Amino acid sequence: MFRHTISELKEALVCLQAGQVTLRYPFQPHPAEGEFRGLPAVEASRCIGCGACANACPARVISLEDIEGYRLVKFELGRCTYCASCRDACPQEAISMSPMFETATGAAADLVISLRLKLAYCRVCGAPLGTRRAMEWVQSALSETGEYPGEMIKGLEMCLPCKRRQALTTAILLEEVAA
Amino acid sequence: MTLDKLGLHIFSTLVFPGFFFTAMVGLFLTWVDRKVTAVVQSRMGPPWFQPYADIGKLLGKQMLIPRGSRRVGFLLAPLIALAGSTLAAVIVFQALFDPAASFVGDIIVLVYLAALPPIALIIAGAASRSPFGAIGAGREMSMVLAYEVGFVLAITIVLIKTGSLRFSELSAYQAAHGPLLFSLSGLIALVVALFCAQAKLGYLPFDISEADTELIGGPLAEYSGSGLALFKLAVAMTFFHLPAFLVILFMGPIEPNLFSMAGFLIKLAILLFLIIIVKSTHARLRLDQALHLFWGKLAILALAGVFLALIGW
Amino acid sequence: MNRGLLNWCFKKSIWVYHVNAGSCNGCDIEILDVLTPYYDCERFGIRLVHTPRHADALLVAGPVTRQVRERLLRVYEAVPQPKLVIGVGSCATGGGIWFDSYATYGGLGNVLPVNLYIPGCPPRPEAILYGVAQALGLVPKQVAAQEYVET
Amino acid sequence: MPIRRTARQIAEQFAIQFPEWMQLEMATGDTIQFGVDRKALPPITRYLRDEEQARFIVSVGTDRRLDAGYFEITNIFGLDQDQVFLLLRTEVDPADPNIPSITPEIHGANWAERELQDMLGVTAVGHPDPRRLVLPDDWPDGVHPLRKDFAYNQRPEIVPGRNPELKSPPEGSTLFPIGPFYPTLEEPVFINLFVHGEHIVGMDYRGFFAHRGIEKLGDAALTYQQVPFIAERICGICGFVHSSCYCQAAEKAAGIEIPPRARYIRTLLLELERIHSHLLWIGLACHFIGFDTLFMQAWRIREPVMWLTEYITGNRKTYGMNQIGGVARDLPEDAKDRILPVIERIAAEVAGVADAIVGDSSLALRLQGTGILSAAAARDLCVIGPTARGSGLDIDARRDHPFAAYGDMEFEVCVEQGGDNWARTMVRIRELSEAIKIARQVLDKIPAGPVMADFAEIPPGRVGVSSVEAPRGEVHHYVRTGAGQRPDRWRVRAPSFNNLQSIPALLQGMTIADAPISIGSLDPCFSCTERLGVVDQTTGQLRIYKQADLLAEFRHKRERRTR
Repeated sequence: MFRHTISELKEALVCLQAGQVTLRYPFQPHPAEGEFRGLPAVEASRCIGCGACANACPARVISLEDIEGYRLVKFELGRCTYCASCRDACPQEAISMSPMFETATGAAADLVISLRLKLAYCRVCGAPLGTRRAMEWVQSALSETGEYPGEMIKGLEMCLPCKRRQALTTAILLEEVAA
Repeated sequence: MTLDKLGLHIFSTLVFPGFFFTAMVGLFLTWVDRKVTAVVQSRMGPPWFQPYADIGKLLGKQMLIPRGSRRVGFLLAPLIALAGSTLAAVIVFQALFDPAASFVGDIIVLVYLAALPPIALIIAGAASRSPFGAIGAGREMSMVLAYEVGFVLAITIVLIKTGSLRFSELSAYQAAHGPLLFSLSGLIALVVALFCAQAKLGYLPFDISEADTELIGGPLAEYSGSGLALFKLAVAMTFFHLPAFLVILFMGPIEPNLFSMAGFLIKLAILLFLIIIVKSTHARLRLDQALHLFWGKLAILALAGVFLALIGW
Repeated sequence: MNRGLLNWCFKKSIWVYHVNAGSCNGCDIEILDVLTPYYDCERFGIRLVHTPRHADALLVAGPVTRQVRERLLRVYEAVPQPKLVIGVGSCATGGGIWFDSYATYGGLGNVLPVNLYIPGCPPRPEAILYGVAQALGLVPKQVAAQEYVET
Repeated sequence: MPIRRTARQIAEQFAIQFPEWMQLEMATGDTIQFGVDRKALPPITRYLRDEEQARFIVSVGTDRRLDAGYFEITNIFGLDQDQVFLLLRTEVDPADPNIPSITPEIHGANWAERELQDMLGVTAVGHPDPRRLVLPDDWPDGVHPLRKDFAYNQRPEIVPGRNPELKSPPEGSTLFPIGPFYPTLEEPVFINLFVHGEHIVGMDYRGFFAHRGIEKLGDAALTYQQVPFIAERICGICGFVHSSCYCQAAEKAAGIEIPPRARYIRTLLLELERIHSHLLWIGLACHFIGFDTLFMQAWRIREPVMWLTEYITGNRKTYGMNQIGGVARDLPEDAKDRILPVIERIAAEVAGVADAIVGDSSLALRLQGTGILSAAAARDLCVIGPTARGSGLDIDARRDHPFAAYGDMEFEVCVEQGGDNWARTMVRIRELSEAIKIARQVLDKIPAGPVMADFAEIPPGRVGVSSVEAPRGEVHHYVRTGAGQRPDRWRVRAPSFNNLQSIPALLQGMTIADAPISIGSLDPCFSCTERLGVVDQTTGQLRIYKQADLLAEFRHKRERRTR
């Protein structure tokens, strides 16, 4: 009985030592410290629609689809696992993990980010080639190196079949000339 | 009986000091309980109006009657619980506010009325026909048998000491001889009665029949809406009138003056504090352990108390 | 009873029943965390109850697995009106990392009408509190669909 | 203490013991693999059980009909004294998909074999209880998700009106259902108790409500480096254990040596996870028996650990740190200054709580003498972790199969003899201070350097197994590498998978009131158990074409980040 009382008192001591610890959240903010991974934020103006993030994402949150002259890059963040794989994959640093976690909503559609990026087309036949931004990015990256001739960089604006056809035509022409 | 007297009776039953008054104060005490528990648990706890909002919400909600239950028993049980609590409250608080209303044997009547809510729980458990309800009802039955013995023995000690089972005479005895608590047998009776009160309230360590984490509420598992609200109200009222009853029994005379009332409140606070602290620092006992306690140690203690009272200690 | 008073009661007292519909435990323990001293949701009148009959809101975590679906519906039926359904975590919101697996239904919204989603993997206890506070009208909603069209 | 043998010595000994039945296929480091004829499984199992005191870990079934024309069943045993894993590989003809059951020899194999039947369609002949275990009740017969011809996102039609095949209660007893949603079980599980009044006379179990079918997801999307993220979500409490274990198994298979700093970081996070998990359990255990004050206090003490891991890793629970080859990010620079005060404070507060628990008579009343698991039963059921150590079995993967930086750590394996709920509680309380001790050592000894190893492609067809001591017991992962970017087979054995099978033994002769705390004392984790972590590799087509230079840029950037 006596031992019981002692242990009871000890328990009470453990409890009361701490005092009241309840945070005043949400009336006072309690942000996460360090590099907390909150809702991914997309800087739309930097995205080139390459799809590296879509390949990296384990929850397959990000989808790409070419419709009506645009590439639709869609982030369905409802099922995001906040792993930051997309951020690490993005070549343009367009994705960052914001510290935002107060994301409750009544509709899952509120968590969708969609970007429509203009498509680039084959100079010859008009088939879609990817986004215009990606094209420009590759072209400028290549021309910066100074190792590639201008027409080769320009040649990127053609789809594979057209390139082949052009190459073939050139070859045939050359043959004819040679003949 | 004249009409205005009838009106007075109705008023005293339904409003003051009966249902409304007891319920309001009881709910407030429920908040005190939750707040003190929260403090022990290092947290902030609910705002003062919480129990009122809980009851109001429950009253506004749909009451589902589970398929396969016995409807009559299921619907009557909460009413029985509430009626028992209300009538018990009327007797206790009339003794407090209007000693003249005391009648012969009112304490015995009170003991019977106070047994109604547990019986209602047994009915509820049996009527809801879920395995949880059935086992909860069985447990409650064993518990009632166990703690009522101690409770009756404690009251027997009072009877032996004062020679009466009437509030007014009890008060007069304590005014003449000092509070019962100050005699050895009176102290034993209070301790035994406190244990029984804890069990009657269904509080830890004796919340065996409801046992949220084993029986998910036992007899109450199938109740929703107003049925649940009535049970909760009955417990809240018991939480007020049962400690008050113990104060009147053991802790000195009650006189209709301010000084005595203030004393009463302080004594009540002490008892409530004890009950709450015990509740928040114990693990739930198993049924067999609780029965051992009540039939064993406590029964022996109570019998010793009776013996001591008989030899005048 | 007075309608305004009743509404007030409904807002000040929410008893929640927690259902794990195949979640990984992360959300479940964060839900429990909300009860504990640092967050203490009892401040808002929120209590965890142990039977759906006593509940006002279902707190569901997990993508709803095939085996759990029918039981989840049964629990939903057992909650008396009016009732709220709150989906906690990325799995409940959008099916999570297993949204298209053969064993899940890909999110709570495909099985029950949902009143509130609290995304996160798992959501911080603060996020759960924020969601609840948002449902009670104490704080504003912060997210909205973003659309961007290249010009 | 018997002399520790090397893998090669054991291999030679076995080759002499069973010359006609066992062909040595691999003996490297801590892993030995034998090819075994299926007829020989029961006698070899008996031999391993009786002569070697081998501990059955798990069976892995792989559909290799496409590349080799058979089903492959691998039974994994742990030779704990020699720190060796023994793999018995059996080929099963698809025309006759049967193996002899080893459950009669070792009862701990019960679920593993039922899982084979459900998921792969290989029948264990002679199994004492061959009912459905994993798949939903409304799942059609003859459809086995782990076969390669089953698409991961295929949802077979619902078979209406099928109820779980449950045992009927014995004469004169009544049913007391626990679950599927039950207050003391955070997760859905269905346990039917057969009771006489309050006394439990038997039980039946239907679990796997949380089966999410992680296995097939790899079919479409998951690559080697994506799997750690799904592994982490096998369990929300001990997620880091799973991702570490997967990475270690894959690293073993591919022969990757990770940098020492990464090993220390893994150790640190594993121990932080153990601290929060054990505190969580202590709280829940108290909650089970109605002691909410201690529940609140235990969780209050635990909360700073969550904030700490959030600061270190960017998330409270799913750290997202593990990658094959090391860890994705280094610790913040002030990590040591942040961690030490927190764990010192926890050490002090835990001492207070431990005192309170040990001295509390109401807790002792409920915990002592309830939920008893004898040492013999514990061995037969192959239980692990605190459950085994509470029954006097001296096993701990951190010592028996050293991984991460545990080889450099000094710690005590906490063993109690009682076998009851009290003993398991004491084991966990003592382990808390051991975990704090290890965390301190890590912070003292952690070397500087890179956190990610450089490695080329992961070669296909290699097998790696690894164990990690989770808060609940030993987690075991098996990885068979595949062509392309995915594992061919990834098998997860969570500790609760074994521990849960001891519930009938625990509850025998107890009352209903003891059931929640006894089940809870295993610290069961159903989501772990029911994950079936398997990634199948197929020729998944890439959804988006890649441009080589984009990729180069991305690799470059990633390297910059991880440095």
